[in-house]
Amino acid sequence: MNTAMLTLIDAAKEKILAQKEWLTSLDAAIGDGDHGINMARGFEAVATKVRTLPPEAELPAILKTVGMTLISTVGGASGPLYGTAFLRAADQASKSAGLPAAALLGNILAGALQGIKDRGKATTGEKTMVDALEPACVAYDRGLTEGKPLPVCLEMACEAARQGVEYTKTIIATKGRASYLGERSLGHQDPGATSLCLLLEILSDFVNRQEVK
Amino acid sequence: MNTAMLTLIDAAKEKILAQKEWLTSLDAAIGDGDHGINMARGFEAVATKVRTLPPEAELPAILKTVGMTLISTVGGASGPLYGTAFLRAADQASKSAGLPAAALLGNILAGALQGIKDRGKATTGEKTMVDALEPACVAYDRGLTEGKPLPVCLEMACEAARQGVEYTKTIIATKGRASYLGERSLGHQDPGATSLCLLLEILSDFVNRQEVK
Amino acid sequence: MKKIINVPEEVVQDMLQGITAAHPQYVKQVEGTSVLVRAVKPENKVALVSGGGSGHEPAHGGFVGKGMLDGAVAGAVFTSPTPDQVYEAVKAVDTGKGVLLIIKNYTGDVMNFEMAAEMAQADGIQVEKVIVNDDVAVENSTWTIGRRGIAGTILVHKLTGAKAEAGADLAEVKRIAEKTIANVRSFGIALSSCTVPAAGKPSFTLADNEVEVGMGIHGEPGTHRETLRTADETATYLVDKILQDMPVKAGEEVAVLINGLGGTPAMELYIVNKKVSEILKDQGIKTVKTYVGNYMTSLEMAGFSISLLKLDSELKELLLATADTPALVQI
Amino acid sequence: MKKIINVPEEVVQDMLQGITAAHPQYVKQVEGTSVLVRAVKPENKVALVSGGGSGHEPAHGGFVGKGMLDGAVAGAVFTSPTPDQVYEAVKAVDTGKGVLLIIKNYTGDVMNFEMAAEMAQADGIQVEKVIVNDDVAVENSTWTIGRRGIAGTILVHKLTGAKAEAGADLAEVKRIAEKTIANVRSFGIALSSCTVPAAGKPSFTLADNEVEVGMGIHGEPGTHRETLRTADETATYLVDKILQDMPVKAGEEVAVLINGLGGTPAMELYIVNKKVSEILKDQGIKTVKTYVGNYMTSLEMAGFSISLLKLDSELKELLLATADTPALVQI
Ligand SMILES: Nc1ncnc2c1ncn2[C@@H]1O[C@H](COP(=O)(O)OP(=O)(O)O)[C@@H](O)[C@H]1O
Ligand SMILES: Nc1ncnc2c1ncn2[C@@H]1O[C@H](COP(=O)(O)OP(=O)(O)O)[C@@H](O)[C@H]1O
Ligand SMILES: [Mg+2]
Ligand SMILES: [Mg+2]
Ligand SMILES: [Mg+2]
Ligand SMILES: [Mg+2]
Repeated sequence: MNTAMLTLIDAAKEKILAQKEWLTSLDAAIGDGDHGINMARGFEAVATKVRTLPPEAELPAILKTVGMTLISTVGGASGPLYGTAFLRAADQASKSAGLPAAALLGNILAGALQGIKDRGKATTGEKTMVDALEPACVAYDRGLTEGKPLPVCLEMACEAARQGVEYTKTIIATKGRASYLGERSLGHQDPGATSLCLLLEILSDFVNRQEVK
Repeated sequence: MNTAMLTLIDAAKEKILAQKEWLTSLDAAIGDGDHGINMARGFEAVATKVRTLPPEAELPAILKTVGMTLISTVGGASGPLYGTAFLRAADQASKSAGLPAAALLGNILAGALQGIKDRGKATTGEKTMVDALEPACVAYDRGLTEGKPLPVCLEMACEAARQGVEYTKTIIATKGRASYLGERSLGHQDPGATSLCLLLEILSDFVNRQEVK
Repeated sequence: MKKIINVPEEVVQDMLQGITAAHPQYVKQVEGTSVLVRAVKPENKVALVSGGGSGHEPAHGGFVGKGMLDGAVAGAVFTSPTPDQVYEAVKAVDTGKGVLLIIKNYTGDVMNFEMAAEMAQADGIQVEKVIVNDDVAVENSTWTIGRRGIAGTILVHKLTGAKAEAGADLAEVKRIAEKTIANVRSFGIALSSCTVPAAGKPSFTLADNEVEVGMGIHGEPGTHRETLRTADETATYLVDKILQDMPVKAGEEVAVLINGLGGTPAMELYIVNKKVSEILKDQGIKTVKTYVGNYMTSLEMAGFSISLLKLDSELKELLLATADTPALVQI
Repeated sequence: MKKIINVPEEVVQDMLQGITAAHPQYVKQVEGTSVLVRAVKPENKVALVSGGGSGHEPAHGGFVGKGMLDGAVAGAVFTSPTPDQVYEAVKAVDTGKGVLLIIKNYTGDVMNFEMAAEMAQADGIQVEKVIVNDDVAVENSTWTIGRRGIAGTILVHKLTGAKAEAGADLAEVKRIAEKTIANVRSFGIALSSCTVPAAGKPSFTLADNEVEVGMGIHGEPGTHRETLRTADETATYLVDKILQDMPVKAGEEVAVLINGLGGTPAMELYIVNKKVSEILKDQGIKTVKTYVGNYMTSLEMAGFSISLLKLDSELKELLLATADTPALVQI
């Protein structure tokens, strides 16, 4: 497949592997201590799987492969959530074929968010990955409306996601395994929001590097 | 029952209780770490049980009660061994009625030794209580032959028993649980020989105190 | 990490092969999956599928067999299985009379099993699901995602399996599952942590004399920590909490499950049962059957849970029906 | 010491009451003793009595029931029971056809059971005894007191119990016991110590990655200590040692018991079984039946043993006969 996309996917895998222990320790504090392990298993499989795609594979097919692979290898809560996010992103990519890149990415992110919300029946303020992705989408769209170029929109999204992760420290979990903790979940950042923020940052780095070339 | 005998039995119980942990730790090194616990359980039961005997109970009956109580409360290897020793001691006490005290005690000790050897099918040099009691009996009898008074005979017996305990450090166990260790049992003293030596010392102390009165 | 394993990545597959090698008369593995199904597929009966993360052995593969499950799906250790695996299980066990999924109430399990149900339904397989939520530890979580599913799940397998074995249709089998779930409550404590092989270090630590009350079966924190009390005090506390949540009147009947978490010896479980049986007797509650042992474990965690299942005559009959599985045989 | 108990002095009685409360359809306690016997005394059959120190649960009380034992005697933790208790058991189970004592080869057990036999014989009860010595760990101890009896004892209970249940006379039942003993070998390793309640501290300590090879079931030292190896390597080592001691030819049949010592999760036992089954298969040895689980434990000790029982058609039939006891039900 497309070597740029391969670079992006490998970068995501490397990042997740590098942060595996950290993500796991965040999950150990308020969940069951496997988020990093789950994500690492998934992204290692993704990096292998996409290499089997034909060179001419386009974005929707690639995103769908990522989604299916995550669904079939991650397990736990994050598997269906991230998997659905990528499947919905694939739908949007296909529907938005022909749009300029910045608008296309906006639709992809929105599709991913809606996928997570549908699958997890979660909304913001429940201490989940939604608390990173929803503000990121809002910020991205604001950038778009303001006519900012793609890299800037993405940087705004990342900043919002980081703030979202910080915000998860201040709230009590009401979805996912951390919800069993009640008030004891306060003060801890959500592992899923954290991994989501990492992925956005990788994407932003990648886009910046592409622009530079 | 006879208050002197009660004093002796209580002294034995106190001594065993005081040395419970030590005996257990000796057994932990080469056996299963329960000898002190077993002996303590037995002698606590003995001290209770003998109080139910009638005041006129005589030595054979008392020894038999001790033996039966040890058999039914100690368990493990030491229960049948000490129990049989006291039962055989009771036989000898009854057969030797009328003999002078020193000769009587000689027969009692010999009966106890034979009981242990019969029950345990052990001989000297196998790293068991026999290695304390057999030399003690020999020494006692030598004292008797040399016309020594009872306390001296007993003191000689104790000294021989102590040497017997030391000797058990230098040999490999071929009977009891320590035999599984093979050469690894070298350097450790046998717990059963040790408890036997303690009991002889209590008896010797007691006799000395009686003589002083 | 001191474990008798080969490599952490392969514990689940090694284990599944060890199970099928040990019990070929009961179970076989669906090739290329982490699914165990009955060695001989029954004909014309509603099929039951359960599963979850591994590390809870003998749950769930040990309960595949006559009178209990038809298929069990094993995820990575403490991680719910993926939808494709559950889907494989559903396809393998369906006899045309439909499949009931018995899911423990964890977000991950629920989502993965739901996705599998959608996949199977798209193939035209009738799939229903029930969600077990017996853990009374997290009292006030009902307004969030509800209680967790723990050891009571085994009793759901037992009774629902008996109903399916008796030839009931999918709706009836589901009704029994829901009725059992409505009548089962569990509560446990942990005395020590466990180590997930892939993590390599204990999930948490407890002080020398400290216990976690209401610990989840994946090492999720419970309600609070306290100093270990006597077996009698602990049993009394746990049974009280269960009965507060699900009152059982004098004269009513129950089944009891004293479930070891993996590292607690049978001796201690029986000591707990002594008190539990006394409490129930004192309250005039009749114990119809008691299970004591390791049924739903958390690897080598020390601790246990108590489950009570309130019975009526219908549930009682299903409880006492025969079962023949690797981990539970009942004549 | 972190245990779910009341007081150390009462663990055995508390446990026995917990067992009878859990399994009243199977067992009852002989009043005033530490003896469990079948709830309903069978008529006109040779009776089997076994026992030993407590702490090995479910052995031995868990194996009292149809097709296995008639009585089990529980000593203090890890301490063989006293003769009067064994004598009570013999008196309680004798139906007039005689009693077989199944004794594990420990000096204490042998002496206490022998004294009980003498007491019962003095009453005119026919008593025979067999001594189980399946542990190949201590190779060169045959010239002293011989091998220890460990998990293989469960298989002796199983096969001998089946023979007695079938109505054989005392001599025949004893012959089967001796034949089983002659054909069963076991070997195990320990990964951690355990704590005897009355002692209050661990019986021994092992370093973080160290195992004791050939550990006895009461914490007696084994042959040596070494660094923990993989499950495959460990299984290979243990099976090799067993087969060196008791060669089994290609084409011959065996039963396998992977016995957990109490603190090792089922997952690891099954991982061991995967390799054991492969080794046997590679050598052309046919595995007729495999048991995996906690049968003969050492409190919460982590570790396991492997037992192999070489079968001929007579032993095979007895192995596969039905059994119905609290800890082993076989249809
Ligand atoms: N209902 C939900 N909606 C959205 N995100 C959720 C939901 N439940 C859990 N999550 C996310 O999943 C993360 C946990 O993922 P992971 O640890 O891999 O799964 P599990 O909880 O099954 O072990 C949480 O940190 C949270 O961000
Ligand atoms: N055959 C035997 N003959 C004599 N003494 C023995 C024999 N076997 C064991 N002993 C003694 O018993 C002691 C162990 O007693 P104890 O620890 O109470 O029993 P167990 O070995 O059953 O745990 C040993 O130290 C040894 O002195
Ligand atoms: Mg998690
Ligand atoms: Mg001992
Ligand atoms: Mg998880
Ligand atoms: Mg002992």
